[in-house]
Amino acid sequence: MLLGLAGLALAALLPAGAPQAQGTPKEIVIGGTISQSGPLQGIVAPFVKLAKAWEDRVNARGGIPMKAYGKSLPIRFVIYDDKSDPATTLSFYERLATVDKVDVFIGPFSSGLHNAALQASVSHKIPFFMVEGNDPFLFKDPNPWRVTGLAPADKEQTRMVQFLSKLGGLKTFAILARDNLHEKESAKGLAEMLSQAGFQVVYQETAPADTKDFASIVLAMKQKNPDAVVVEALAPPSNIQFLKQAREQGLNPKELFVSHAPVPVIKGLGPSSENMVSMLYSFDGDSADHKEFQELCKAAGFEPWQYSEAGIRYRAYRRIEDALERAGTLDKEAVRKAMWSTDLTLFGEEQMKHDATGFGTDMPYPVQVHDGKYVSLWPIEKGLKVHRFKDGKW
Amino acid sequence: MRRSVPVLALGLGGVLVAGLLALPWLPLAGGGYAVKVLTLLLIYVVLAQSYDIVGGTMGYVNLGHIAFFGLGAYACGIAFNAGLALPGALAAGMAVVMAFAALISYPFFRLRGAYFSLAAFGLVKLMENVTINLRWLTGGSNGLKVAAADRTLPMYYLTLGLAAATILAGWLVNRSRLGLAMKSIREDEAVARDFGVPTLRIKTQALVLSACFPALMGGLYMWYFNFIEPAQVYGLKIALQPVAMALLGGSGLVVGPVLGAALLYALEEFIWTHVEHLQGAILGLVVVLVGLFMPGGVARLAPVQRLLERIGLREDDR
Amino acid sequence: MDGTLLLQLTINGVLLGGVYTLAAFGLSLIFGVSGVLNLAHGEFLMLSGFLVFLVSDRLGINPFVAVALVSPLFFAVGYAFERLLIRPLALRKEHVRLASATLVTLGAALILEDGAAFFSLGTEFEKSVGYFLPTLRLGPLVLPSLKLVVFGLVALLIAGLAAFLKYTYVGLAVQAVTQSPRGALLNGVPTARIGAVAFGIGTFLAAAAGGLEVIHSYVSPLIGLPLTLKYLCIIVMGGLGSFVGVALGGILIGLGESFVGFLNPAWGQTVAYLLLVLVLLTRPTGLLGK
Amino acid sequence: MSATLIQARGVTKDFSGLRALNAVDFDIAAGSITAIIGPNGAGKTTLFNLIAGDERPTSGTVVFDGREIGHLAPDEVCRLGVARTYQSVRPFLGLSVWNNVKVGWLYGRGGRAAGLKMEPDLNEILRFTRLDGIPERRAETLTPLERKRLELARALATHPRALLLDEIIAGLTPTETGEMMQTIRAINARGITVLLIEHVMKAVMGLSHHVIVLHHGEKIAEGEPEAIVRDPGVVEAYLGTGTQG
Repeated sequence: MLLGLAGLALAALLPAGAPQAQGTPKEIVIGGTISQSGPLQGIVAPFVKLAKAWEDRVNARGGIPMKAYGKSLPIRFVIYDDKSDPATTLSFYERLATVDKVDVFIGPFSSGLHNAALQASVSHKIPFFMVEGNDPFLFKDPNPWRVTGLAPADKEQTRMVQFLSKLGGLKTFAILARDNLHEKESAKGLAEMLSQAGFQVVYQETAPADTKDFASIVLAMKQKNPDAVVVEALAPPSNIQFLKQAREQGLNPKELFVSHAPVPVIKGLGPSSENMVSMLYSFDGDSADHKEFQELCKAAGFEPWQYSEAGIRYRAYRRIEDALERAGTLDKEAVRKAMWSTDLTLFGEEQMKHDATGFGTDMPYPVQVHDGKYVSLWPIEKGLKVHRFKDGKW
Repeated sequence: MRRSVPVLALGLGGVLVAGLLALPWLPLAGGGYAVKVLTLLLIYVVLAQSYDIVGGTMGYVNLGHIAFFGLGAYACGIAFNAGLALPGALAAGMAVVMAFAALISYPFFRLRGAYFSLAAFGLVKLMENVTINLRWLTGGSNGLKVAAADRTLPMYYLTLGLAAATILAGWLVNRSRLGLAMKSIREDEAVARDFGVPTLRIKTQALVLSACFPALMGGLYMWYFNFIEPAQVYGLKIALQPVAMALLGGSGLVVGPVLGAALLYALEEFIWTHVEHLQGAILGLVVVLVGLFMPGGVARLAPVQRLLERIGLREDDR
Repeated sequence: MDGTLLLQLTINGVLLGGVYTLAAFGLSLIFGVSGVLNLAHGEFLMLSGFLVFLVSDRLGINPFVAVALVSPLFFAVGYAFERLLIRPLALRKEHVRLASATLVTLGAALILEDGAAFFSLGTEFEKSVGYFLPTLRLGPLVLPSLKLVVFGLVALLIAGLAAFLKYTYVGLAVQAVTQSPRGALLNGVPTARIGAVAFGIGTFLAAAAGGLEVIHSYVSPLIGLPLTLKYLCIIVMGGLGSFVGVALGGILIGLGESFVGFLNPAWGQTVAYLLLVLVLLTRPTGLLGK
Repeated sequence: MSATLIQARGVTKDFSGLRALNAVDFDIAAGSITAIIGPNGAGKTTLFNLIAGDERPTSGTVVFDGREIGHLAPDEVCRLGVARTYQSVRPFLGLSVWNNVKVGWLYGRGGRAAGLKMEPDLNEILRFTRLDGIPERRAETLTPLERKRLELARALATHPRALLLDEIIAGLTPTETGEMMQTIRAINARGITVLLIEHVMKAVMGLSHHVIVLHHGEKIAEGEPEAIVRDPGVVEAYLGTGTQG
């Protein structure tokens, strides 16, 4: 009975859907959700500021030039909190399409949310940039509107493997990943690449997402006595727990590789984090893009290395801007085509493209903790000089 | 006092009726977003209303109600992937859940009060973990996927229908012989037993009945989103939401859960679209205040009671 | 598996159980005295860990000192919590009371969680102090030192609480109320104040656990509810009003997780809830419950 | 009234070592009013609980109308025709007077009074217990006396063959006592066997055909009321406990 009341209450939340004024648009609206509550907030919540920083930056230089309208248009981000919940995500992307009338979608975090969000792009034919979704299953259903900048999950660690095969001195690997769609995929790929590169994977296990005590896993790993221990994409907090107990239980590998180790992990290990290898979506360099990325993070209020995904976001913004500029119009089909045909060089050396499925080329770079800060192990030649083995010292 | 409200009452009554009549036509008005939002709201109506059969009428605070939703979603999804059509898959899911409910009712209803609530709450986590670990069947942490399609409209109407059915069921139960037995159990289980009420049988019937609606809802949810993960359908927050809604609206009254779902959801939607930060905290504050000052829920507040009386929705929960 | 490994797994399990027990104690005390499922218990644990981290990380104070400084404050927090939010529900009918208490504590949990998350924005979301005690070794065996400390603390607490309940007026009152609130009231026990005191002590214990948690593990705004649930399992398993039962439940779960976790990590996290259901099937009042 | 309706043989009940009832035997004649008296803690209420199925005898048998009921669940016993009231009244506080009684009628009757229509029958019962006119009131709004009547009505609605009244007269004013005694006689006149636990001797003497005396869980005497009050053992028990306090 009172459904009606609620219906009206909600309907009241919607601005009167006046038909969009024809002719030249006033601005470019880019819409998406960023989890500011729920389990994912720890990883992505700060990126709301990053988006705003990018918006200011682009508009400061007059917006994005649009041939079709003979002028540059300012951009505007519309961002909601999806509560890390697919149902909420679904309705918010619908809102973005129908109420906020976005020109381009920028995706949420995680595959589960992407799957829900993508529906809006199909039903409303709006170009969808999957900023952080690179799991194969997202590309099962036909949808010409979606594209990601990232390489497929199972290729994520390509650069790490390249580095390790140059490094030498390591033979056996133990890999632990959290039981979660993306991280399992990524770990699987790493294991394959490692064995192709001639290494030996002596232990591979997935830990339940809510594991609070790793002592038993550490013990099992210890029995295999591997040269290198890889904690693959085992995001905080799980890896903090694992590492603390590895130290306690006396698991002392020659090389320790924690693929996702932002500040909390380094703090949690204290001095013991010295010489821990990790991955970042950025590397030291002095190209204009490096500088811009630095400044962008500053504006967002954190150091570039504090959130490894910040680099992914930066690339996404650059790809979207590039696509819009080449399209030169807000016509959805044109923007879509432009997105698929990206061919952009970033950081002086990165060739950004897309394959036929919609996967991109972005991959993280190896880094290592020296005195509580990350130093880049890239390019490889430089990295080999900088790199130190952990040699079981915590 | 009664004299002072008729205008307002009639007015609001009219609005309610209008809103109710408007529901089926809403999609034609083309509010894509409104349809999606209302679908979610209706999902909560189904969950809160069916929770209240056991939680409100019988007085067993079942913190594990969502387990039926999750199990229904998975059972239906698996059946759907096995090639059954939606009706068949839904039926299969419902059968599984009802069997499950009947099965657990024996051990769980040996527990009283807080103990029962606790064990039921624990059940949710147990279900989640088991679902994750039975990879071969459920896809584990990879989640369960069914063929995608735009099912917005059918989902909306099916959910609307199911919500109506759930409300009707609640209404019938509260008036039925079974309902009276459930109320007597709520008031004093031992005495009810002394006066011939076969308490265990009644409790089992109540649980199974309250389980079939979330089961169907879960099935539809799975079919609509075409992808679910264990944490999504067995989450602790989702588990508590219907309980909070029922209590906010007025547990034990049929209008209660509906009212509660509508209010809490509208509030949530408003906060999340208009407030920058601390949305969860605001929501929490509201929940606390309700628990403190409205033990009977909104529907039992005197003015609301008068209002309901005017529009003929006042119920007798004596 | 060989003997050393078995022994190691047992040690780890028992010590882990100790960690669980510490906070579960507080919840059991609260549950026993006020009959309230305090869904916010884990949030207090989280909050205390949060503060301990800030004090030790920002002010550079030794984390153990920080725990000693922070956790006593939570006695007041718990006391106030009971006075403001729980006692007003005391006179309601049982099922209504259970429901309202669920709402109130759930709401409080939401507020604390979201508040903590808000204040973490832009800084570490997961908080963990990089502080280690030297690892003790017994031949091939490893004795996780910090957990050992916690375990000792728990042992002391059990002894202390037992003495407290036996010999002090408040303690006896607490027991009386746990047995039968009405009876206690009739015998002139100020049940209201006792309730508040119990909440105070219980919350203090949670805070202590939180402080240690942030040292040997981590604390994030989201750990509250899941932990509360686990502790609830433990006290229901152990049986209400029985502190030894709580310890037993905790250690049982610790051992279960240790061994199952070794044989098959996937099922490690399921043990607690399986055990709960098993125990309740066989003993509806818990292991040592009356 | 010769046939035996309830028969107890060697009924013993222990509570964790404490013996509440010890090898109690008795026969309750169908259609009689029997009073069970004895000092506090004599085991009277325990005896009721055993008959009503709320507790199970540690040993011994309770037979109702030729059927052993010691092991039956309370709801089964009720459906066989045993209804009770409680020493401290326990109506369904949240429910209306009408629904309180309706529960008994719907679930407690077993096959009895099959021909009756519910509405008129319940109305008759409410009139009989002087609760007519307030069927809509919530039980929690009733006075103590009304609550006692409500319990009686709820029991009568099950159309019991035996009615167990646990101190239903205690705490009533003289006039109320008089009314209640009439009511009980009227109930008995309908052929319902009545067992009552009472301390009020006036009621015991005035109502009962037969008296059973319990003391420390043992039956120390039984017989005609007049005979009982003259029984030295009984007097000793009462005075004895009286002096002990």
